[in-house]
Amino acid sequence: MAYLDIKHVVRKFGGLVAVNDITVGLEQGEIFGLIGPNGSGKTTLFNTINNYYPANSGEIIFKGIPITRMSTHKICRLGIGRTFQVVKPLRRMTVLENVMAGAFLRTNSATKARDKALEIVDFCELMPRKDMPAKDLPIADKKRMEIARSLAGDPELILLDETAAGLNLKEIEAAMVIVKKIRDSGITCFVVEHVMKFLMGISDRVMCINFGVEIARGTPKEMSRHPEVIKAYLGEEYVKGK
Amino acid sequence: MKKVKLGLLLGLVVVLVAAFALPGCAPEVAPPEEEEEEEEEEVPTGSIKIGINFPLTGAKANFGTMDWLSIQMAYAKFGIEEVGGRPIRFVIEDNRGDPATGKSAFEKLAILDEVDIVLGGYTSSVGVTQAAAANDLKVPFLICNSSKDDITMEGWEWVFSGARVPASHYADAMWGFVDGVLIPGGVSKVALFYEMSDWGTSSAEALRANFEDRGIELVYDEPYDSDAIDHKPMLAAVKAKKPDMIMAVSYLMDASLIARQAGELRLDVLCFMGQAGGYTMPEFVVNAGENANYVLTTANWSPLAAWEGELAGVKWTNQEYYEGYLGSYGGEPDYHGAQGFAQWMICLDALLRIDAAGESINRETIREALTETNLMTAMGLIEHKDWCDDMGHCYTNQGLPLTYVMQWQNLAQEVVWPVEAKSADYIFPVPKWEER
Amino acid sequence: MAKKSWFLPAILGIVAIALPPFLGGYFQHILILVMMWIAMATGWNLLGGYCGQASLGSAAFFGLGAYGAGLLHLHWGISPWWGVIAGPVLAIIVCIPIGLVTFRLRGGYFVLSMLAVCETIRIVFLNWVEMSAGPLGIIIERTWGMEKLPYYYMVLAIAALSLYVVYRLMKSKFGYYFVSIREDQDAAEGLGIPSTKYKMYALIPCAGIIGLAGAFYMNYMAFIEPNVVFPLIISATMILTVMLGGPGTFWGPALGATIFVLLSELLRAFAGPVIGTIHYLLFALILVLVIMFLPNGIVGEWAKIRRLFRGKKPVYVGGE
Amino acid sequence: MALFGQTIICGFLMGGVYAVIAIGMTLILGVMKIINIGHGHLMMVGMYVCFALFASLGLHPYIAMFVAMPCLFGIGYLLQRYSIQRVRFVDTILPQTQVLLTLAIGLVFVEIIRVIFKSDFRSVYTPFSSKCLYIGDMSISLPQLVSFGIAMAFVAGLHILLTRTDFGRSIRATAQDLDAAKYMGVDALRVSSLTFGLGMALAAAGGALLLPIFYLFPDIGTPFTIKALIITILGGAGSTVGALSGGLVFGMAESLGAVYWAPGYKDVVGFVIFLLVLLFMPGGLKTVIKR
Repeated sequence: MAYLDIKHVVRKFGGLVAVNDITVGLEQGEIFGLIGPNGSGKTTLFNTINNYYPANSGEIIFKGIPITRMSTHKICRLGIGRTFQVVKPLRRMTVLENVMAGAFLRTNSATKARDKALEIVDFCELMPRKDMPAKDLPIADKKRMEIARSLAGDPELILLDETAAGLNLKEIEAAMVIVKKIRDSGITCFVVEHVMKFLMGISDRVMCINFGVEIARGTPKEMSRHPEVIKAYLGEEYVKGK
Repeated sequence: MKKVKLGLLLGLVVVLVAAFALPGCAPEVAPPEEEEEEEEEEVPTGSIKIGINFPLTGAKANFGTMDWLSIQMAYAKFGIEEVGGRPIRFVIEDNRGDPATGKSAFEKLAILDEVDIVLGGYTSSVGVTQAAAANDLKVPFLICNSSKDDITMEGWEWVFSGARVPASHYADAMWGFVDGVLIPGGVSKVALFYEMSDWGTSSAEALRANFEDRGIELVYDEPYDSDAIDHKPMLAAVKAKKPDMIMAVSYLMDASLIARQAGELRLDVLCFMGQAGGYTMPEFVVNAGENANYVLTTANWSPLAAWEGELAGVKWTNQEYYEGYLGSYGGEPDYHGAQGFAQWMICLDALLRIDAAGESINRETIREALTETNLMTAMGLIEHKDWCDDMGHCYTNQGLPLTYVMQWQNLAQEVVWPVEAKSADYIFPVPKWEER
Repeated sequence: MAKKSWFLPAILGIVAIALPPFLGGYFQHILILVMMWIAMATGWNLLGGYCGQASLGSAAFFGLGAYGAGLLHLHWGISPWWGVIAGPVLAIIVCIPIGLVTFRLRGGYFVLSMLAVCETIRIVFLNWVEMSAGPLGIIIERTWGMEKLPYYYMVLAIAALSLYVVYRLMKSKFGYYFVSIREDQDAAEGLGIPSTKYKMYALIPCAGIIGLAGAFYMNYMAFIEPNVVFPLIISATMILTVMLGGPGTFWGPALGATIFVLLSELLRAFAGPVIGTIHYLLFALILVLVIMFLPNGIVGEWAKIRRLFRGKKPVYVGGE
Repeated sequence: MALFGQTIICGFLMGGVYAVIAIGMTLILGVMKIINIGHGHLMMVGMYVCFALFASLGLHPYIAMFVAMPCLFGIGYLLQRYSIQRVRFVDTILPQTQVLLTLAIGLVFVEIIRVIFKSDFRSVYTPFSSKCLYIGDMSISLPQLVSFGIAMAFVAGLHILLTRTDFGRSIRATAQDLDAAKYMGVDALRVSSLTFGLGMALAAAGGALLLPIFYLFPDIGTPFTIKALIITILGGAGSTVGALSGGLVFGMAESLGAVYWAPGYKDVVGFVIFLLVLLFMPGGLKTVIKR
């Protein structure tokens, strides 16, 4: 019985099947990578996990508790934090206030929340920007702030959605460091990523999906050689070429 | 953020200071009357200040303005510009037909401008707040239109309501007509509908009771929304009840709309009786056209009423007021205007009597003088009496102007009841719509 | 969100408490209106400004508050002062089902649904004569005649209370959650914030405060009828005062209400006789200009205003 | 039976006129996502234009309409271009800023009209105003019938404009997806300004149709704004067919309410419909009709 169990999850949008019978189990404390070309259903899978879109069929079990029909905020309270592919900062609140909003999940006292938030902000190396309105942050910091925000709620599992997208190499490096740090602090990471490099660097296991179906699973090394994966990413001929 | 706070603080202080400073220099700013802008620089200290508190802007402005114009007419007509060597000066306050504003206006008149008497009161809700304020602040208040019964039922001794008729007495003259003409004429089923307002509802209460006393069955009895666009559904429902008589209490334009649409529906009854309000107004015939004919209506004033008299050595007649208004303001006045005209007569009469008695004119003496008012006005003979009616309503300082029944005949209003005041014979039962 | 600063409240408090006794009844009356509107604007701001649920039907709570007091007197002859309790309670009781229904809608549709609810309540109160005396309204004996100070201090207390409540709420977890919901409801849900529940937590004090103001209105004006306490214009005025001062700011609504009442009264009473009946037109124009050029209110756009006075051209966020 | 028939007829005929007023609203809401609280007030301005022409030149509103519409089109265009547009994309704390702006603009127009025409009640009564056809015991008011006809003509015309012409297409494109439309080279500002103008012109037309059967005063607007809103929501924003069906349904609901419930409560019928639609049929009637 895995830590997070996703069983035969299906999610349709009208005719299109965005997630088609995905089954995967995450182990506690690992960094699990999910890759796939654009529109392959990665983000949709996340959205079904914390029930932004309810799954049409299949079930999701977290720590043995079925969360398939649970409302988003309850799931979060249960210990699943997430970030968004398209960042959703609380625009007019400062970075610190954003993180505090997350921290209040576990405490009712403003001071406690503030301390917690400061700690997390520091952890994510956002200190210099902590009093900036979120809307004025550069994209990289916005993404980092989202991580901080969800960390503030002490998640046991965090869903990171395309943390590296739109970042330059240096920023990617930094992001990788943070994700590692998160894992080392004992939080399981489920990372959706489009940028191969990012995942290969950090994840223990990687799954590749395309058109909503799983096409491969294994260690980053295996994946980088896996013909299906290369096909999915680069097209038929490269497989032959290899 | 700190800076913002500081700025804010300054802002607030400035505003507050402004609020207290500006009004300080206000009385100089406020001119007595539009046309006297120049003289308003040095207002003679001892002037008699008359507060005017009407809706002059806003949705209710049409009647408020009519009142104020009529008061100005009366002022010009009797030509008394000073009493006991003290010039008369008007202080105008606009309440937008909103009670809270009306109260503000009254407080300003009473406290800031120190007026000796206030004329005002249009719409029930404003009237009642003004009256309450008048009684609290001990300022004589002549109430012109507000028809709410309670205004003079609270025992407020500073409130005088000679010329206005309490809502439940608008129809007094009608009952004679009902007993003398309608019931013998075979009226046994009445459809009553009334505007959803204080005036409509209180009128309806009185009407309902009186109809039931006479064993007349109310086959339809509903309030309606006076700014509805289409009254046909309601009228169709009324028609389905096959009443002999329609008793309608309507505001203004809804009256003409109802008359018109009753015609369109060929809603045939022995008699269509309107309760004053919209059915007596000049706009009625303009907007209802032919359909106005034969409509009967109760009324508490008519240009035809043969009231006349002499005040301050000036002869006047009711007719003259009507024509005067028509001439100078290009529109026909209705009973609201007449009440305004009458109120100035009452006010002036009181001032003159005080002066004649050699007393000094102040709020107290004015109040005393008003209690003794006994004056023929455009609204008939006005006395401020305390009396109770058969509904158990007890009024203070309340006059009871004579009411009539009028009928629209060939697009003109004729007084048909009481008989001694009639200008034409009533037509009853009225012809069916097809036969017109 | 309001920062800790005792300076401003202290000064204002002293002014508000110490000044009125030296003023004439008229100014006391105006100040009473100011305080009443401060309370209402502050209450509205909690739901509209902070939680982002702008309602065009808040007159419903005002009216319910007023009738909560009035009905006590009408049916049981109980002193309407008990309405200071009954009014808010009635408003809160009614606001809960309203919220449950309307909070399912977002943005403009929420605005309209509240408008519909408010109008419905008005019509019911007009028609249901046995319950509310309908258009006849309710008249009460006023406790103090021309003596205004008691009323003033009472409404001052109400205003202070409402400010205090909002201040405390916004300092606490609630404040952060309200603003989070305003800023991005989805993100808020993702952070484990049950949005509907917290909208309720914002609505209840909002309704309570506005209801309190309504109950005071009943006691002070001594006459109410549905068209006086439920009209659209009261809902609209609440929003406009907040707009004027600055939605989602602590002092904004208070400032807005003060300016609003004083401005309209100054225009009416003191400019009116000079400029005649166009005073209200002037008033409306000022509103338009404020909304156009200070869409976040005076406090919200403070920086812009300062730039204006420094003669620099203000920069517009977004726009064309 | 006669009663029921009469009720339906009344509701139906009023519904047609409501539809014209509402179509302006539905266009504006659909294309610009602006809830125009000033709608009824601008309709009132249009009515006053007609009234002025009637009073001065004796033009019947049905003719004066064609003067009023361009006037209101101009007013609407300028309003949107220079006033509302300004706050549309401004980053404000209250997202409803434009709603309040339209509210305030409405107030301004009411007061302007009041200064010019006073608060007096006006009406355009021609003997034609109360001509009727009679079917058995039921009567059909001729002016209402004519208004209804003209109303239908407008609806049809607008429908063609939206579906057949390029301008119409660009309007619908903007309504569906503003950004996409921009990329496809639609001048969004121009489109929205024109749409607003168009909406106002239609409101004026509705007012003109109302004038012979109703009356006129500066504060006439608000109830019509509310009716138009209800119809817009009922019909579904941005859809002419929706507005038409919405108008008819609403008109009938109103008169049925007045007859079989109580004249005083008839507005509640509208609000109840409004809330139910908002909650349970967000797309409005148009979604039903599409299928």
